[in-house]
Amino acid sequence: MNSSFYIALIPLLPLAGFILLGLFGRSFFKNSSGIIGTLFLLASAALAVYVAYDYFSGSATIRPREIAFTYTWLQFSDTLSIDMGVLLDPISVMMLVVVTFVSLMVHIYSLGYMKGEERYPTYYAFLSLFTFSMLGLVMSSNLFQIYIFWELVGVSSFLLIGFYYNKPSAVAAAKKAFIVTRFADLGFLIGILILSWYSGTLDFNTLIARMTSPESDQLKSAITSSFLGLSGLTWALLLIFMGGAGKSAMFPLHIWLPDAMEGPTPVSALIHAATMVVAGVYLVARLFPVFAISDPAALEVVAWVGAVSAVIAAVIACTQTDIKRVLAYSTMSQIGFMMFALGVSKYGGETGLGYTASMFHLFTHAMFKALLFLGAGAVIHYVHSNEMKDMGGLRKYLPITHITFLVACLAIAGIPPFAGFFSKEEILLAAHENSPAIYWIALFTSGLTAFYMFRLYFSIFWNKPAHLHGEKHGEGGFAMMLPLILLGIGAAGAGFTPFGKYVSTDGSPLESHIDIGFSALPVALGVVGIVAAMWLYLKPTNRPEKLAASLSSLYKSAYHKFYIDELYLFITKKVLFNLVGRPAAWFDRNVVDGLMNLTGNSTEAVSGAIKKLQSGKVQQYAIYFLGGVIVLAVLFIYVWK
Amino acid sequence: MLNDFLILMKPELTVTVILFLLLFIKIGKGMKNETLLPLIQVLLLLNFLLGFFFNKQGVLFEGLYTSTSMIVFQKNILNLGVYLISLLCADWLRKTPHLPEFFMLMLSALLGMFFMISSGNLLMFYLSLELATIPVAAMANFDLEKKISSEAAMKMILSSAFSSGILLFGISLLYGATGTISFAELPAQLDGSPLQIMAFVFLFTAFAFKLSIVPFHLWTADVYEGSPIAVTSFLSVISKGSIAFIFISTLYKVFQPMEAIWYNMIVVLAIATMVIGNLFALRQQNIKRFLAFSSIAQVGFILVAISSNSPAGLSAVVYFVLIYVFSNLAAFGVASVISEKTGRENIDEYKGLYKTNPFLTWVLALALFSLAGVPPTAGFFGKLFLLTAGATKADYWFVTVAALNMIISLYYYLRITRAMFMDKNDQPIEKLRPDPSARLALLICTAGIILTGLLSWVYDYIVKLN
Amino acid sequence: MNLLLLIGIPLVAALAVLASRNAKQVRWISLTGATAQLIASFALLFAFKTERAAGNTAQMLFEQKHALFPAWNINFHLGVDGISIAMILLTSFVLVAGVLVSWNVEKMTKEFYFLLILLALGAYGFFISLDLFILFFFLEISVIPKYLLIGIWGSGKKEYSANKLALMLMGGSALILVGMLGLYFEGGRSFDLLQLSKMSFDTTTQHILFPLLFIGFGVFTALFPFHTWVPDGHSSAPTAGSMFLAGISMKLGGYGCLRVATYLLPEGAKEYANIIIVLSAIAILYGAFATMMQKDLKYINAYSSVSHVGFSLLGIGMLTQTAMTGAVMQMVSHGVMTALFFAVIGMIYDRTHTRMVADMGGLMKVMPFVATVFFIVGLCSLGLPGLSGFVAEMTVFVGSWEHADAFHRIATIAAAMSIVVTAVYILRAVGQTVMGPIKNEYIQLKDANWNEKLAAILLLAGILAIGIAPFWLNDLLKPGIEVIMQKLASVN
Amino acid sequence: MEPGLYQLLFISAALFFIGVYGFFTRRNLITMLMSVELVLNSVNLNFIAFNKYLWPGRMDGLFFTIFVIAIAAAEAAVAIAIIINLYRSHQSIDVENAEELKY
Repeated sequence: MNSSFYIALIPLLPLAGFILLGLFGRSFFKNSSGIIGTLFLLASAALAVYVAYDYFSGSATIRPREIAFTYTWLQFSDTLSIDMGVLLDPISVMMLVVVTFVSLMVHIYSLGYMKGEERYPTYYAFLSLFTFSMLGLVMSSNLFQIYIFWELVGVSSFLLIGFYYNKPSAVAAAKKAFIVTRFADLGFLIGILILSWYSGTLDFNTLIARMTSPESDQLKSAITSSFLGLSGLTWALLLIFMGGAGKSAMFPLHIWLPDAMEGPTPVSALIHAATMVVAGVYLVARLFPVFAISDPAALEVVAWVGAVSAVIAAVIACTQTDIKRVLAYSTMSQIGFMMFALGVSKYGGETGLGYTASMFHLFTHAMFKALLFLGAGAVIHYVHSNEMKDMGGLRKYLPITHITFLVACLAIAGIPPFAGFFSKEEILLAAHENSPAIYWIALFTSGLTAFYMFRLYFSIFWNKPAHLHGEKHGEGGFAMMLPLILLGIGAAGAGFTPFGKYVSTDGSPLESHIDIGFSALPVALGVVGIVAAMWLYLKPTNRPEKLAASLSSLYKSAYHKFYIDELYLFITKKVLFNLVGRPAAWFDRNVVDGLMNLTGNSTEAVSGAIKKLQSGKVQQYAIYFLGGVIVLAVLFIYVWK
Repeated sequence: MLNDFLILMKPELTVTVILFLLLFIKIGKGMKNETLLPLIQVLLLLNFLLGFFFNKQGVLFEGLYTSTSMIVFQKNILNLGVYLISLLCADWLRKTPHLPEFFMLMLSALLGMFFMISSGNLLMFYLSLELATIPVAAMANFDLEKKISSEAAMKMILSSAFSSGILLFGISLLYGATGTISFAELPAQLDGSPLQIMAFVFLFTAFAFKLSIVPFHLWTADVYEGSPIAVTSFLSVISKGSIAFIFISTLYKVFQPMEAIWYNMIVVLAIATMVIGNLFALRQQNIKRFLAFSSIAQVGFILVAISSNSPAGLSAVVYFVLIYVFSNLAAFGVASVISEKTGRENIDEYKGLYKTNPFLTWVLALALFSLAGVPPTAGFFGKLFLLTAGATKADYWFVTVAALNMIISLYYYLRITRAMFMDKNDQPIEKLRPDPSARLALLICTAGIILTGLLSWVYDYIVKLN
Repeated sequence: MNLLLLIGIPLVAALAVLASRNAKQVRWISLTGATAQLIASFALLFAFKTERAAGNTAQMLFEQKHALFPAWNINFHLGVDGISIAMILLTSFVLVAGVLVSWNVEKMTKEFYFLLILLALGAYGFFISLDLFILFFFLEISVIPKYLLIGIWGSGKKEYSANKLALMLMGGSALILVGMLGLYFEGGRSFDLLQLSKMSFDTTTQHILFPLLFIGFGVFTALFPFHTWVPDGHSSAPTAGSMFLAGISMKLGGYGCLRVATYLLPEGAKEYANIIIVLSAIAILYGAFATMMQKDLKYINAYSSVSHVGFSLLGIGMLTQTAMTGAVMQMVSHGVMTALFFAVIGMIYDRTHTRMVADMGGLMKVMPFVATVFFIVGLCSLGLPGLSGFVAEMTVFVGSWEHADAFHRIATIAAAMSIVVTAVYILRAVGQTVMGPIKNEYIQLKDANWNEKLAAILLLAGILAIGIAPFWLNDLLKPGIEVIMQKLASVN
Repeated sequence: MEPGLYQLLFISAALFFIGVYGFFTRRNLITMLMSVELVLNSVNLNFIAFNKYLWPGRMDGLFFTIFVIAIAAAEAAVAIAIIINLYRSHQSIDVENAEELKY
């Protein structure tokens, strides 16, 4: 155990919190579990910041990928083993900070938001479990370790989505989220198996070294082998990407994300906006050298999946009326941005801009999207509804929420100088340089983004005057406001981080290049989107309906999320249940088991059929006797000599 | 000489002494059953115990009578069986008006069996076989008022007379072909000519008849069902055992030169016996009839071991018969207690027996498990050794068929277990108090069922006798 | 350490149960015996580790050999290696838990516990036997207790299930018996496992005997298509019976497949490996799909057992070191997991008096402990990391992947697909029972008793011990598997 | 002409089958018993014939015959006793009236 073991405390502290609260929370910490959980996380966050400071300030250049320590957890064979370890590189350290920070915000926010819940301790236990898993995921030093924590974040997500377990819709959403991502994980698992088989290792450092150097035998065999027209490496990477796409809600595996909004809103902020859903992006980034150097074809797929997801989600987001769903689709769209940013990137130097941009966007997105969700949470807390039609004119009642929400909206819309602007510009630049088609799609999407975000903003805070029924209560206590303010500062200022200095593909710092000429078009588009939203939603009018009517078929299919859910339902219910499951069960009961029963029944039947042999007539017995004698005599004298 | 005679023929002599004692009691003043029965039980116990002492090997009357330690042991098994029957059926015996006659018949049959096992000559064999059969037919009719009892006796005497005819015809042909009826001289004369094969088949079928090998088994079930349980148990255990002993020694010693023929014959008949016995046992309702068919199937397994033509086969058979004595007598013992107290012999009426009579149920269940060959009962070892012995010939498919037959047999043994333990019954058999001596015998049987297998020296002892 | 202790303790406990006067005594005697056995198992583990650490590299440790039937060259030959110790630990865990969850059995308590202990006795004896004859003896000894446990204390169509189970297992035994006799006579008249392992049987013999032995043991471990006793048997059995059946009895078969069939007949194993792989891949997927359609909790777990045990067989069929290690891990893991699953189902059934998924809902509210355990074990079943199922399944997958040809690849992928289907049915079951709105009639239900809690915690500890720290199990099993691999490598 | 071995064996075989036939077909129990006696007598004839023509030096056949006759008498005695008892309970000595035990 070496001196850097303290890094392992970052995930272990939340784990300790989980164990403590999970086992004893209900009996001993009925009301104090929130504080306890938050304290554990505070310590963890402080450590993370310290680690980041230590890491980034240590030297002038970016420190290369290093493995702080490992422990062999399960030795499969001589070469393959699961090692639990800590891997430090710029992106993992960045993620440590993001995860602990957002998680801390959510912990604090939940002190107010979840107060009085019956399962308050359980809630904090689950949050801690999630944080532990997520931290474990980002610092994984081993491909299988990442898979392990990948599954653990999946299950924490399940637990938190299904937190209101007696609500059938929550249970259904939790199941859906888990099963869809599980399906994607199947691809991930097989991808791991293929990749580990070719590379002969599961350790990231060795793996990347072997799979990127053109001389290595492992890489040669992985590229030359082919199955169904694709090389072994491409298969491996695509399948691993399938896992990432599932967790990051990329088209067509995104269907679980909107439903996942059934969970408590702070959970959505933490898991389904800031951290877990970007795990897919993180995974691709983690293996980025392999993608970029050895298999550009797979990276191309990543780019297109990201781009398509981004635009589809943006279109759907324009039509949804549940504010959390709008945010969910927006998340999906933004992750699409990150994904295709990775996809259009190359390895090394300036060509690796997309990679940096993607990570940068991940960083800023975490801030403003968490903020949006927490703000939405405050709104929902206030009006007790998720539907836009129940809202409007809330700016007077929720001033802090209003301001921070506006900041976040501006950030996501890419209006300078808010955080989103910087990261989005870099992404667009990277796309522009490498793939014009994607650039135009991205441009269109970013305009849409501004539109639907401000549609949301205006519908909540402006539009029709508030008609609140029941009691008027405050905006939520200090616990809820503090995170909003802190995240608001983040969303406003995070863009000024010299990100490229720290994070790049090959370790050489990148200069940030904001070019007024290049930025003009996207910003202008953003403004157009905002103005359009203002025209439609600032005041209660019938313009939106008219517009919807004029776009009827497009609107309808977007409203119904392009019927992808129905397609899935058809495949699972009709095909899997009715065409596979039911016949399998029937076959088992009737054919396989039937054969066993048939053996028994036919024995009985034979037994019944021959009972006449024992006729009760002594003379017949004697005839059988003599018959036996004669048969035996003939048999042994003549036949069987 | 006289000394030799007394010691070598000690089993026969003690039985004869008891026989005459009973005769004197009968023609003298007579005795009440209450006093006579314990006396007989004690005498039989002494008879059994005496079998362990003063044993010697030797030949008498120029080969007419032989005695080896194996033969003495076999006789002891039979003695044990008779003693157990006298205990188990105490309830029935006490009520029978002709108690001395019953035991006189039984002991004469036993005497016949002793001579049969020891016989060294076909004439001696024939005489002792008849001595072992005819009294049993009379015993079968011992429930004088019951119609089925006399029907059973009639079937038995006619069938066995017929089989005697076949046997004798075979012997006469064998005599014609070889000119000798002595076991010692026969092997040298056997050359496998058609006439000899013919004679052998006739002889063989007579054994098959007594052992209830398919298709010569048809009398068995009817006779077992109709006879009093004491007789049925005697028939199924003692008679079967003794015939198995003489059968195996005849085949191994006398007909060794014709092994190629009787091996195939046994394989064919063993399979038929196991299959038919099992198939018929499946659907029986009467417990006695059920046990009859189950014992037919058991004989099939004995044949598997006999087919091996090896000393291992002999010791496996003797071992199995010993276990079979305990298991089958325990089963018949429980059946006898229930039948005597309540008159019920139908398996369906055993439903819910466990609720009222746990002891009887456990004994019967253990006995059935032992018959099925399930550990930890001794039957497991017995049956396994039979099959192992059979496999020495490396006819694996034959052993496979035998092993598969164990499944069917387990099925019908479980049927009774199920009735006793699991099925519900509105009118279960009431709580019974078996006679103390029956209780004792059931305990002995249970101990035998469990310990004969687990105490591995028993088998070792038998092997050493060989 | 004297291995006779492992069969001595249950024997004494069984006799003490028979001699005891009332139900209370019976329970405490059984619990004491089971606990003593658990302690003995741990002592064995430590003694084993110490011996190994001291450099004792013998294949089997703590060997002892007593002549039993010298005429047949049958010896009471005992000895353990890592694999057996893992199995013994498993048995001890399940036994203690089984005793605890049966605390409230009122009907014929004495007989119940006697049979339960007898069942355990058979399992212990089986795992420490090095002589095929006594191995078979101990295998068979459990048939009757199983039959009676299901038939007397079971539910549903119990008589039918009990019969089916006994007969199918007897059928398996019959095949094993023939295979065993074949080994005996071809291998120079010896039942001794170690001695037989030094023999090299000729190819024809191996090709004939291997299927007999493998299918025979396979029936015990639900080899497709001989698995149909599993759903009926498991679902009809009383809670402790199901725990034992699925947790241990099925493992007897897996252990036999590995230790007897594969180890002694390597050529046969290679010849039939592909068939085994196909059958087990079918069992895994088909079992999972069949589970999806079940409505009764016990049927769900029974079918899922078919699917899970398929992984063991798949691992054995793959014939690689890693896959076989995974196979044994899966046996242990599934043993603990399924025992806990049945225990929890039993607890739920005792309270709600139904096992139909559709009739339940929201039980988390009234019995949080039971519901949480149910949840965790469900997660273990679907292979969540940190719980035992994951470790075993992944080891099997990685091991299977060592074969580079398309056939093995497809089989592995097919098997891997089951993790999705498993998620579907487990979440369905969990979602409908412990989650969702609660029904009025269940509002009054109580959470688990102390004995149920203890049982659940014990088994949970097992699941977590493997799931969180698999390395100890891996290290324990490895040398044993290596021996089998060497034997496999010695033939072409 | 003095009868030779073949003639005697022929007669004995005929007797055997006549006995067997009688046993198979007669309904009366006493007649069936008599048929068995025919079989036994055919055996006796065999023994005597073999003894006289083939093995004149060995008297086994002769002794066998004597014992068979004796045993046959004993058998008949018991059989007739049983038949009498059967008649008491069944009021008939027809074999077809005693077929209660079957299957």
